[in-house]
Amino acid sequence: MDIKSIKSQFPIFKKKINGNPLVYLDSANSSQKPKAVINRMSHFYENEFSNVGRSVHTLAVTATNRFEETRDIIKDFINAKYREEIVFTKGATESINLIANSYGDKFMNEGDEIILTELEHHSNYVPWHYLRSKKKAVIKFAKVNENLEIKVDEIKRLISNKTKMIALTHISNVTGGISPLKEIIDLANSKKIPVLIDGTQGAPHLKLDMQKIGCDFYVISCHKMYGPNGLGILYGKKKWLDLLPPYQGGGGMIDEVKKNTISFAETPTKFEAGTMQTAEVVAMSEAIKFVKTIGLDRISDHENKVLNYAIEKLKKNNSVKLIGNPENKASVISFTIKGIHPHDIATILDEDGVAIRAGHHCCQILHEKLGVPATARASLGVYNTKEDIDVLDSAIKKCRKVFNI
Amino acid sequence: MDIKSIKSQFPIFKKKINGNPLVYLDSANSSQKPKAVINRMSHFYENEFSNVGRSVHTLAVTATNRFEETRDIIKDFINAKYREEIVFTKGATESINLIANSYGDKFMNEGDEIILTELEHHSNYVPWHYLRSKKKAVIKFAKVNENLEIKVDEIKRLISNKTKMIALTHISNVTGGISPLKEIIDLANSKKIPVLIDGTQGAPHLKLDMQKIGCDFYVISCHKMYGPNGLGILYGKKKWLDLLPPYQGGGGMIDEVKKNTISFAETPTKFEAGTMQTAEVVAMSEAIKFVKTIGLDRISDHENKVLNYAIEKLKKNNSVKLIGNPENKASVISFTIKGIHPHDIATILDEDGVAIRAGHHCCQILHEKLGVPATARASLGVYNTKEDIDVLDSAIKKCRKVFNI
Amino acid sequence: MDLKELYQEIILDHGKNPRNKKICNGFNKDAKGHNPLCGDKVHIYLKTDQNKKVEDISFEGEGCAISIASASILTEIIKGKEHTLAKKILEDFLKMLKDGSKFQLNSLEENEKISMMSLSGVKKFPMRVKCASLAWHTFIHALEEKKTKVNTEKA
Amino acid sequence: MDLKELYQEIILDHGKNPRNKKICNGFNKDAKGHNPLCGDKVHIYLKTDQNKKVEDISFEGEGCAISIASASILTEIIKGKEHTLAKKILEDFLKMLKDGSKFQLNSLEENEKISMMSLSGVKKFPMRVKCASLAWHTFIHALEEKKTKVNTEKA
Ligand SMILES: Cc1ncc(COP(=O)(O)O)c(C=O)c1O
Ligand SMILES: Cc1ncc(COP(=O)(O)O)c(C=O)c1O
Repeated sequence: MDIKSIKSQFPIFKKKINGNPLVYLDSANSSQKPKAVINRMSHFYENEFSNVGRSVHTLAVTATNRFEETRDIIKDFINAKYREEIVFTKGATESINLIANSYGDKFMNEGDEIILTELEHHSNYVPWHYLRSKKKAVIKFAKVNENLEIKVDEIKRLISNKTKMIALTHISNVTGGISPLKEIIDLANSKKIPVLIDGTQGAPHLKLDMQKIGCDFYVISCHKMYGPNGLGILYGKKKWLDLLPPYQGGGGMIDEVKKNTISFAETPTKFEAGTMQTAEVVAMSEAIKFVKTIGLDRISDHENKVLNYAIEKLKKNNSVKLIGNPENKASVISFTIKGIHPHDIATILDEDGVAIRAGHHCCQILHEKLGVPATARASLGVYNTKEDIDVLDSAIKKCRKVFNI
Repeated sequence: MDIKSIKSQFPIFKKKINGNPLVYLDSANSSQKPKAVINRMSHFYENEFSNVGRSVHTLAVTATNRFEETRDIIKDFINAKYREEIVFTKGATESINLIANSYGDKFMNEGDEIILTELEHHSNYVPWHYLRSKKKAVIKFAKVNENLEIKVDEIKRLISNKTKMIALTHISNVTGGISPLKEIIDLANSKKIPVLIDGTQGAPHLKLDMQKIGCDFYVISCHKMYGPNGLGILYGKKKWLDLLPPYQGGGGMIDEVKKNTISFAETPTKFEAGTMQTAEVVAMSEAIKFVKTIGLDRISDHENKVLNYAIEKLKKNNSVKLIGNPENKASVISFTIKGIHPHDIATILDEDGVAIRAGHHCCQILHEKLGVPATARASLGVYNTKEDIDVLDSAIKKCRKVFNI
Repeated sequence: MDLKELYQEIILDHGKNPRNKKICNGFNKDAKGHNPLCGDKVHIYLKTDQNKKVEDISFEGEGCAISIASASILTEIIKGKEHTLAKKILEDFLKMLKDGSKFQLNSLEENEKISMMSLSGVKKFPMRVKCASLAWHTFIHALEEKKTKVNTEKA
Repeated sequence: MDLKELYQEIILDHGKNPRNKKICNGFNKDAKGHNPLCGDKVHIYLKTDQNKKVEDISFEGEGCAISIASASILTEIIKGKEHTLAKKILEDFLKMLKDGSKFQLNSLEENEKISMMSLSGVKKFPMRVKCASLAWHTFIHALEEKKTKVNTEKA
């Protein structure tokens, strides 16, 4: 695979950071954007801009068509069964809030249980926490094992006849561990418990097939998969979306509005209140084209090679401790260095143009378990190479020099 | 004012629609974007892109600074007292949902009353309708008078000691009528009733001063004021935002997360869950610069001239009926033509490159009152001229020819 | 010119003077349709004969010239037709709106074909296709006694 | 080179061997500070003498070298100072972080000035300013017995 030519499609890599080429290892936070995505957005604003779905003039027609075509493109991309299963949201966070609210209001009662895992991002915990408070529900956290993996047996142990939802991440944004979705979803299906997959880290790295995965809900943040900011995708099985009440109220999602009663549109429209992010949606079609042109299999392959190279390299460095050792793993490595706080590591690496993230990565539950308030995290995108890892490695070595240890 | 040179800053006006120059009279739906806004967004993605607030590397620092600077720019623009009073949302719709939820949860009880008006957009009704259902609250609709105006006396008539919220539009998106905010807010303040102003149509056309207006909440959609899609601004008095619980849950809005309890950040952070629309926020600073450079007073002036010209012109056309006759009016005219449905009008006008909107404009309550299911609406932006109105007028005359009436 | 194709004489005539715009006597099936974006509404009434033939059909509603004309033409064409034929006509009609194809059905009379073809100009106006199809979707809902309301949202 | 300015010997020393990192005996005021974005935490304990002088001061916490060093230096400098002077030192310190200005205060001893100046390298690292200021904001909360927790979110 010609990474050089792929990388050259991302304008930002022309930039120097503190005099050095940018080594961007923060894609789990947000990925960089290829020229085609950026240009699609400008082109749309310059030539085609209009609000969608509400006017009959030419610009509005074009915009609406582009918008709805993107829904089809996404349906195909994740192999959903119906286009109505694709809802546009603001991001993964909003998607999970939507389901926690809408599903929670309709189907959860006092004492009902939600199963999460210790790996979850705050976005896949706080919304359920609200539900817990509102409905006096119970949250059970599936524990990670010593490799920081979630195993199906642990989920099984927690399931009771009160379990009304299992929500877990596809790929951990701290360990990179890939959850055993198939086993967990088969188990849940056999007990008729709906499953929400937080696919924020999954979608950019693994080929998706909703009909095979069989989950009830899957959430995606477009900005982490080479797409624009401020846009998310909620996949939901049609039978659910048909049943669920709308979330936000506003223009475009109604059927009929009277002073005493309001009736709502069908899915997906009933979940898309207010003016949508038309330009972002349209540009997202280019992000998907970008990914499809390379192929997710090849992206995974390439990223895995770089990931394994990084693991080998960092393992050789005695002062570095890798966080977690999951068997199935993708795109993310978190680590600590003895005697140097992750924040200081990030600052020192930045001097060499290496962008990583330091902190709890919105996973305080996991960090509490690990007994550290923060870790350093390097995460990959399709544009990363083994050379990037070499720069990372020597920058890490520099940390000890700066700290005289 | 040199409208030609202002107009030339909008790339879309180079476009031909059905062979004709674009006469864009749908700005109340969404405004077109100046080059500076579009370029700022591309520039950001190409040179500065990173997620905000979460990493310490150089790109993240720059992005965070640009993001927070925009908050300051908006604070100044609307003359809010504190920067913490500016919350970024997805749009006006989300902003109103946020307040209806957050304020409603904390302060509304069974039997409490919300005063809306018959002019409200669905976005300023449906969220309160949810609250009505959830809390068994009561919604009272202030009636418009024969000119389709809202008068303070009507609000006064509806206020009771159960009134817990007055929510009304600054400018009607159907009649263009400007609400008497000062009188209504003074009255409400004297009774300690909070007021939410739906400023979606106000912000693009009227100079704003939150400290003078004195409302408790004011909501803005950036895409209607020359800014990007998918971004909204919620202004809330600090004393309220400090008191209100967060809305969506997720990353970035927490203080501390444990398995049993979660504490939240301060305002505005607690209301900004998940990855924000960084590029859009940054580009919004250019939209405000654009507006400020011309000056809102001059924009109002210019738009009023074009508006009055349009009213005079259309009044001369016997088959045209103008909707509403408010004394204070800005930027919007709705009308019907005897014997021709608004949808057909819009299609015929589109042939001449004239983009208007036909429908109920998300105001079914008002349209039910008017006894028509739909109206045609022409709405103005700073780029519109009297010549645009001439084209509109002759296109309207063509409608009767096409229909042989 | 496309506008002339869209607003043909027949359409304008049906739009101004819709046929069968009433509640027909003794109807035994009905359905409502709605386009929430523009407010077009239609209510179709059917009197069917032991589920074999549409004995009578009428409509009420409000909307643009296209939607009213389409409903009016629908009632004229469908009245007296067998169910199976009615469904075939519907399919052909929707196909025409979508890709501009001609009618396959030979069993229609020439003047019936002409009035249906008069709606074919709509295909060049994508946002108006729903106006033309609303009554037809609603008709099939009535015939097959589907419970849901027809709602031509965004899709 | 900027990194050397940021991680000066003094900082590294205070970071590795923080002074007064304990709960001081007989403290009568305290406050907690937290930076939710990176997890830095600090808890300041004060023993004040009839609201006039800081008799003893200590801290507990976890965080990066900058935040620990800053807390450690804070305790060294503030111990024994009058309240009014302590507040002046705080103001001067925050000003230095913000715009790199020098200390105005002549009442500080040379070695005190040196250790405070050692934190001035932070101004070139905007994201790290909060690390350096957290303990100081928390100290003033403790001193003035403000009820809210210090939280250095985004702002
Ligand atoms: C008066 C008014 N309020 C609210 C809205 C909703 O704004 P948005 O769709 O951007 O959320 C609109 C525009 O659609 C409007 O005109
Ligand atoms: C695993 C995981 N879930 C959810 C989110 C939230 O995504 P967003 O902030 O785009 O809503 C993130 C990223 O921040 C994540 O890594």
